Amino acid sequence: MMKIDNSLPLEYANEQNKMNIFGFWIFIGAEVMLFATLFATYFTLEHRVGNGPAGAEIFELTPVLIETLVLLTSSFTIGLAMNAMRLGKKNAMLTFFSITLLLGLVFLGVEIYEFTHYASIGAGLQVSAFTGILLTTLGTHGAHVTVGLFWGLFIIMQVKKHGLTPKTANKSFIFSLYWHFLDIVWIFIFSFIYLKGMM
Amino acid sequence: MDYFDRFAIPHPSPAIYASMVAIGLTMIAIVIGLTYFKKWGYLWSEWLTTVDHKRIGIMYLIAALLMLFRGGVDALMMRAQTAVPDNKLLDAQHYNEVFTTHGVVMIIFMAMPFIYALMNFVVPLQIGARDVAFPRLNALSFWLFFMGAMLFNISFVIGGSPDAGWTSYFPLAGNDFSQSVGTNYYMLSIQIAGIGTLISGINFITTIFRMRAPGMKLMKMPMFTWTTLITNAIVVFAFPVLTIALLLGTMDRLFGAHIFSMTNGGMDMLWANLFWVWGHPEVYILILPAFGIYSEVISTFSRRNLYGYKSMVASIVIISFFSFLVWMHHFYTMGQGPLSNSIFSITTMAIAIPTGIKIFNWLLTMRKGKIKFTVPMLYSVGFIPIFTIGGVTGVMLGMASADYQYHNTMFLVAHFHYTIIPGVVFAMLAGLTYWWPKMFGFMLSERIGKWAFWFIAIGTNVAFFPMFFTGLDGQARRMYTYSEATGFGPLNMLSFVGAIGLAIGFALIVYNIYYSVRYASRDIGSDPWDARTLEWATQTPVQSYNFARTPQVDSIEALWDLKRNGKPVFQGEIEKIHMPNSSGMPFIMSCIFFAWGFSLIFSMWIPAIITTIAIFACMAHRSFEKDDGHYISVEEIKATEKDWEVLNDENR
Amino acid sequence: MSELFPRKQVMGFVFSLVLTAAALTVYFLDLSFMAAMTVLLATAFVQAGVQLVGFMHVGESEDRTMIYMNIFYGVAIALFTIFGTLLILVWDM
Amino acid sequence: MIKKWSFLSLVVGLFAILAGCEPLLVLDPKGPQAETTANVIWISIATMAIVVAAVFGLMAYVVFKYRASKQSEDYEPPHIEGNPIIETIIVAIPVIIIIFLSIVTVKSTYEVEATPKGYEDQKPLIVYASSSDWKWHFSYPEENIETVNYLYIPTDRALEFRLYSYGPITSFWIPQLGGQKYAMSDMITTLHLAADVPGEYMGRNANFSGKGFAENIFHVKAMSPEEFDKWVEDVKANAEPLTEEKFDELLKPGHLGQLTFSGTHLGFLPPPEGHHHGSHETNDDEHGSEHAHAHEDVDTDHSGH
Repeated sequence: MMKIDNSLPLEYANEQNKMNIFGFWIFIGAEVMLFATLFATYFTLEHRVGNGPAGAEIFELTPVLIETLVLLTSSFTIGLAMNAMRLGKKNAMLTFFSITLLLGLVFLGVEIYEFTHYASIGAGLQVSAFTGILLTTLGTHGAHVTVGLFWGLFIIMQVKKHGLTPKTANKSFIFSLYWHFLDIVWIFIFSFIYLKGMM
Repeated sequence: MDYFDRFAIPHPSPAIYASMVAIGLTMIAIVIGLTYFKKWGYLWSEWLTTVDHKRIGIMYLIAALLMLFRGGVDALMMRAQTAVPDNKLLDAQHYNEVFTTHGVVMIIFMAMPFIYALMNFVVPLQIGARDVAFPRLNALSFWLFFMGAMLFNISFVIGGSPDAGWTSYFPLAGNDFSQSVGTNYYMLSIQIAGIGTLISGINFITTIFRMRAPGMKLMKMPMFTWTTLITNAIVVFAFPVLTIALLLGTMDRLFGAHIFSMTNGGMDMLWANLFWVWGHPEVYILILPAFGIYSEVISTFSRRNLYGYKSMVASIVIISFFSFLVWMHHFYTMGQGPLSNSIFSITTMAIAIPTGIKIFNWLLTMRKGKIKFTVPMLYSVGFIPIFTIGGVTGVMLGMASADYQYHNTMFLVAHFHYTIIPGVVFAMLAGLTYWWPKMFGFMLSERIGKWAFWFIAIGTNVAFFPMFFTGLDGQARRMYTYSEATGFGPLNMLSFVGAIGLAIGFALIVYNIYYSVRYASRDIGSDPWDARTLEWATQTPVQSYNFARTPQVDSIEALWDLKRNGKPVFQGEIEKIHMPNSSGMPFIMSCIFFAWGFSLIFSMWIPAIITTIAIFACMAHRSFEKDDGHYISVEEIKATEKDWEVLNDENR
Repeated sequence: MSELFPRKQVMGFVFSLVLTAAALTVYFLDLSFMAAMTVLLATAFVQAGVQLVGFMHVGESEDRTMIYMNIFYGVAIALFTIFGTLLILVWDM
Repeated sequence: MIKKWSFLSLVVGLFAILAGCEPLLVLDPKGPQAETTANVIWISIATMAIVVAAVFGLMAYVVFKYRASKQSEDYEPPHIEGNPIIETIIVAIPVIIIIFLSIVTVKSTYEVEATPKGYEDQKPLIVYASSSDWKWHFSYPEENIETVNYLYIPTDRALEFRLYSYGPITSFWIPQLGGQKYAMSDMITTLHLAADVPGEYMGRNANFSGKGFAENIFHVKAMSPEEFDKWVEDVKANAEPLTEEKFDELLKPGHLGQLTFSGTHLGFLPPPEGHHHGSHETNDDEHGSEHAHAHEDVDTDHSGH
């Protein structure tokens, strides 16, 4: 393997690892712009409801609040998993990691409920510009979470099998960045789509 | 049978059938040729699976040249059709498809890969790196681009080409007014290629930030590396916008959403807005690498260091930021108030300032130099006046009130060809000729190259200068015909003549390649231009690991310092070198992407779902894959370097 | 056990819960549009900051300058895009 | 190099001659708005000519003086990093030019968006110009007449065009009277024009709108107010009325010649009045009042813009 620098956490141990993390930060920059575009579109179309319902008519606080709390907590637990990883505690790390994914699964479940609910009350994708961009924005975030769940699962399997190596630690750390970022995006969705729409 | 109707061409013509046959025959010829010469294995192991940035660069180059000719034929057809009034060569539908594909092919599938060809080949060499940061992703970028391009290019024989212009404004591009699958092709093929470009952007930023040779601080990077860095920064922030715009367009076209539609609250202007939020930075994505190439070429052939390096760097950074603040000048006439128009006018014109700085810096670089008019230098010097005309007309177009008269006319067409041809095509040809010997080990013929240059330079002016006048005379762009009474005839004929000149120029370039492959000397050393930067400090052809010993840099022109001042660059012992392994996955995954795009274009949901799962399966495979690369042993390196580096060490 | 729950992260989590609750006031109180938007903007951006610094360790690596620049650049352009779009398409000036 | 410049000047000369025969439409204004834009264009051409001359001149000097064939064998070009004074100059001069052009632009942009100069105190003639594939419908609400593919206007009177589209985005453009503006399906855009001189002008859709785009032209005839009034009376008396069925037929894609009707389509098919942007009220207008109930429970202050 490449040179290993022991003064740094495992995920930064070699040059390739550092590049992976740096590259992922750049990717997050791109994701900022991706979601910003969705938000720009959403704000433009927010009140263009055609014959369909407006946001205030379809948004419900309870599921949204559950989603928010679940995702916030999962962001906390993946942070704890990284802390455990840096302490070298593989089992604690795996526990926190698994909790994170379970919370992600709960989030996804509530979101699926939300989508079917919207469809059932006549707020499907094809109803209006507003519903179209609402569901696309939520769907893009939801797709990110779904990908994250699979990705996280693969990482758990690898950590289980190979232990905490520079490679698995690196993957886990990058996953944690991804997961925190999804939480940040959700905070903006929560504030500027749901709360703004309901107030 | 109904099921297969969708694959038929909605507006067939003999030309399309002829191309169908030609495509079929070419494919068969390639397959037979590869089988006969037993080259399948070579093709697979050396090219399709390679992760070597140099080979990927060369594949980008081949793709770009192919697309240049595809887009060029479109252009010729357009100019031929409008050469005389009331011409019947093409009908309206065919003409609409031709100018749409011309725009898309030239911007997305010619200019972009050409840029990435040179970036891929040159930048790692220029910064003294062994490869890019993520070689595997680099291969994926290329193959995604390639499959996107192929997907777009089959549109005219399967299902019909897009016909709503390269800007694809809704609602014209919506299902109501574009009923063929053409615009689906547009949405999905650009999406696939765009994802590849975004990955490249991340890859190059990481490469340049983390893999520079020791001592090469940011302010000691060669100008082409600087422009590559900034270009990719723009890519990273601009392409996600395109991703979303295309996603929303796909939602409308395939899933019946109403984002851009005329009913149910949809907003057609939003597409224009999102498209140009990406589209304007895209212009600078195209032009900044060109600025880098010109800086290298002008400095090399003036035998001088680049004048005003710091102000050059400052100006590209400023341009990159401003490029995101001007998009509205593409639709001043869309009914916003004068306040918006004024703000965006000022930001637009302000971009001319950093661009002007560059022009003057190049002129000041040539001043007190010792200018040798090689082919790359001719393109660089020819660029300056032509681009200046393009630039000043750009400032004119930037003035909102006057733009009400230029908008959508041939004046605009003239302007952007006056910027893009010198700003991209000239630069790419300059870069191609300049780096050709490093890529292939022989030089292109200077004599034929000069002929080609003059045809292209004069052809450009003859083809596009008349359009300033027809535009001011009221000729709108994208008109497939006009009546004799308009009086546009003679000038359009002149444009056609210019287009033929351009065509001859490009044909000469092809001939030049053929001629030089056959007759050019192979004994050219590793630094035939007497150049100044690190890429010329490698062996020709460049070894897979680029540098046997990591270079130590301490100036902008490391090689020049080595040659003139004897500053040592390669020191220390040769150590074993870690290299990434080749992989078929990027190619396979991109093929699946191709199938995925094709399925969606024709609304074939079951294959679309299967291919989606397959794409994620590829990603999962990658996650579990164990691939630590391989090492090249010291003995092997010494053997390959024996004849070369030792010799060089003695000479220097 | 306590080392598994470092103070910084727990505080960050609590703080983000508090911010979420603060954001919720726009739902329960009858604020003016401007006041409500100010609250939402403040809570959302502070929360993002908490995540970035507290959880994502944005400043820990040797590339921190570049990472900060990347984030600032991205956020700046994102804001320009959003407000520019609103200026053109919604506020109609 | 010489070859090229002599060739270029030949080309430019040729155009000057060509352009001399018949003035280019945009630079041959027949109304105040077109005159404003023509003036701006001339100012910008003159300013830019200075830039072009400076660059071309400097380039010619450098290229001739410092070519290798003119230098001695052993001339070794110096290493110069830059010069703060020169670099300040090459920044400062463009900045001054851009400031100057910005002032011109902002002033003229406000001018072309307002009622034409000299006509401020008049009541403008309002014409609703709507496009459908690939025709233009001109409705004169006050005169209560409608034409297709031709436009009669009085001279010396402010004209206010209200533009919208029954299909793709189009662009309403009469080069000799003023700049163009988009017509779109979900909002009305307003274009202020006026004609000073009687005559016939070319008008067209400038924005690509599909197969029939090239022929999407209309004829404009400016005439004295008296003649215009006479024409209006004549149309009212003689033209057949525009019915809803007839108008639906007109909207079908295709080309029509010039048609004239009494009455307008504005009554039975209201245009997307006002600005669609943001607010709920206009949304209701857009989609017909029968949908208004869908928004009753939505407070208007949500839009908050």
